[in-house]
Amino acid sequence: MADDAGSTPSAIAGRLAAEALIVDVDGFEGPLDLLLTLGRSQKVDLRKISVLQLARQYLEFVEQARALRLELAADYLVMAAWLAFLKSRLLLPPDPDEEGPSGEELAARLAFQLERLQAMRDVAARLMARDQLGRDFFARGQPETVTRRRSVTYTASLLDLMQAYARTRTRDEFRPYAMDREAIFSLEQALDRMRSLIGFSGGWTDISTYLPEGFGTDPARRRSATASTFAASLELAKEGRIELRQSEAFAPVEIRKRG
Amino acid sequence: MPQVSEEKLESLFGAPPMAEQERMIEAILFASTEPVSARELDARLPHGCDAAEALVHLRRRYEGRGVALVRIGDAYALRTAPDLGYLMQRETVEIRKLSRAAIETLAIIAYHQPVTRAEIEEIRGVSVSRGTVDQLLELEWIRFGRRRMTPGRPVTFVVTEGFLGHFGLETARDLPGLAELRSAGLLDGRLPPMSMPGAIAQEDEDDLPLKEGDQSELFEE
Amino acid sequence: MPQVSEEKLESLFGAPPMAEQERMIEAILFASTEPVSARELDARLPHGCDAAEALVHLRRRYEGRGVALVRIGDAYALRTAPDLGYLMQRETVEIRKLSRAAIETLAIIAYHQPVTRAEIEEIRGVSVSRGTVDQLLELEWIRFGRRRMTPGRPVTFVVTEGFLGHFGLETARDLPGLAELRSAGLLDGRLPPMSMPGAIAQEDEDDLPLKEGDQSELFEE
Repeated sequence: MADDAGSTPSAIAGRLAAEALIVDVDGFEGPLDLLLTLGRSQKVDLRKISVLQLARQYLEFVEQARALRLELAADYLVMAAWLAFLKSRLLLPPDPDEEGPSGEELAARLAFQLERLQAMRDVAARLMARDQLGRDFFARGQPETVTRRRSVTYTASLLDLMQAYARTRTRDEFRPYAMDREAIFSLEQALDRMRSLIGFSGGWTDISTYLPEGFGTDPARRRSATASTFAASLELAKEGRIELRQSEAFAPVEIRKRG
Repeated sequence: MPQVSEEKLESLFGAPPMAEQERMIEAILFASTEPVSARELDARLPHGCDAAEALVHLRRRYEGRGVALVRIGDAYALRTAPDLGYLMQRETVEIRKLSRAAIETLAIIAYHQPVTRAEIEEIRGVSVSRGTVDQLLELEWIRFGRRRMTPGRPVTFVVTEGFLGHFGLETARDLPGLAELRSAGLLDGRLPPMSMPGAIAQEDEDDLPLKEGDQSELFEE
Repeated sequence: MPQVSEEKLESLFGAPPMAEQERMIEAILFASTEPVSARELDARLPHGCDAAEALVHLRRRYEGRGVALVRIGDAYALRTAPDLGYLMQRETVEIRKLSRAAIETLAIIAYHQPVTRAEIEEIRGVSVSRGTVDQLLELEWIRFGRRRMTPGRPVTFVVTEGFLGHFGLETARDLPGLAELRSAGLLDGRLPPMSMPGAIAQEDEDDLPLKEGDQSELFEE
């Protein structure tokens, strides 16, 4: 570390001086800033700045800074390398076969960048010098709050109204339970019916004869009645009140009272 | 800062002109977070100013304006004119569709008016919640009609002029009849989904289904 | 609600007289700390009012007073006259001291907006720390603009109305020295092309977005 090496009073003084400069550089942030600072110390119009002289000054500074605080110098070294390149371009006679920008063009770009940065810095200062809210001019100190009143209005169209009425009337015409019962013969109904009928039958009887009246023709009603009658038969067989038989698959199911 | 030197000049050569004092007070009262007393005004104004007099001028200047200089105790403040208070309210109006329960109730009242609550319940097959009726009353689409001359003397409901206006009707008799509803396809024989048991109670959570025994007296008679 | 019927009356018989509109706007702006947009003014004034015209009258009325009507972007606000700032020590709020980096970054965004972070870094010659941008975002002086239609679609930064209001600017076009900078070619979005010597002061094609390749060659070569 450079810190350990340079502990003589003169080295310390030199390091402090360089650090002061570096801190300053840090304050200005970056190699472009440093260039601008150096350029300003020449007290010349940036547009007329001697890039060559600036490059020399910069390289000297970086050489000095690098010896002490190498870790801070990376960006600055990149700039230094570039400036050295630029310097060589400016010093050497232009090579007609050389591709790329000429030294003058590179110098012009650098001057432009410096000028632009300076301009931004100037307008930033002008901006901050403006009258500012809360410092020079003031907003209302006691604002009267705007109360937001939310009100809800309801709307409906005539069609909505008619549809609603139609809905209530439609509901009347098709009373839900009555309607449903029409097509359905429930298990309870089938059980009731068969319990009361089974006593009247002597021998084996096709269970289809136990279907209630009016449930034999309409397919939907017949399906419902057949299913519940069959289920009721199974229930009665389980209770031990009837016997069930079927000669073969899909043949009629026959029942007979037991005992 | 030029104003500092101005201030110094002022205190050397006397107070600033009254018009200037007036605008100083105006600015202070405007920016202050609370009413400012005359004494404090005097303290804050350049030496030699007369806050009391400037306040008189300022109050006069704001007479009839959107802002007024008011005195609160021995302090002063600028306030918006009281008659413009309504501008300080932002009304946001939200438009919502009427609930199914409300629109059905409204429809039944329109078609059957004057109609009692019990009758509405008969027709809808569910009880009508207080909220539904209140909402329609509040919207001024229904109002109370005459009491029915039956036991208990129940109140009836009728639709209002406001209702007719909203729905673009001259009279309630202009409502299309059942035959027209049917021919418009609104009353087709198709079983509407809400006539399935259970569906009603789900959709109209505020309306309790009636007990079996309560139903359909109206239609069985 | 009386104001509703009043409003209805007004819309029936036309807007209130201009003097009345003026005092309505005065009251609304007076009551608010924040600028009020022309659109909101229109929304809050009774139907048929002309906020724009009333604002012209009101601004004139407040000329030379202790309080001034200022425009901030599309919005309007009443503010104390800047020359009376010295009377307001009590109201002065501590303005957070901005770092040099933050001030420069703010200025670059204001003068170059919309501008990408890479462009800011190119102008300053140093990377922009997150904290700097965060601070400006937090102050609500900058916000994200539209993404640049270049590779990587970088976000851009623009200044806000809050920025304009804080620095007493009507629009970003009123930034000090903007015209000079522009005519000097210093606001060109990019470096002068290498192939054109002496093109620095030239201002052609300045609205072309900066190409990715144009950046930071200086430091990469």
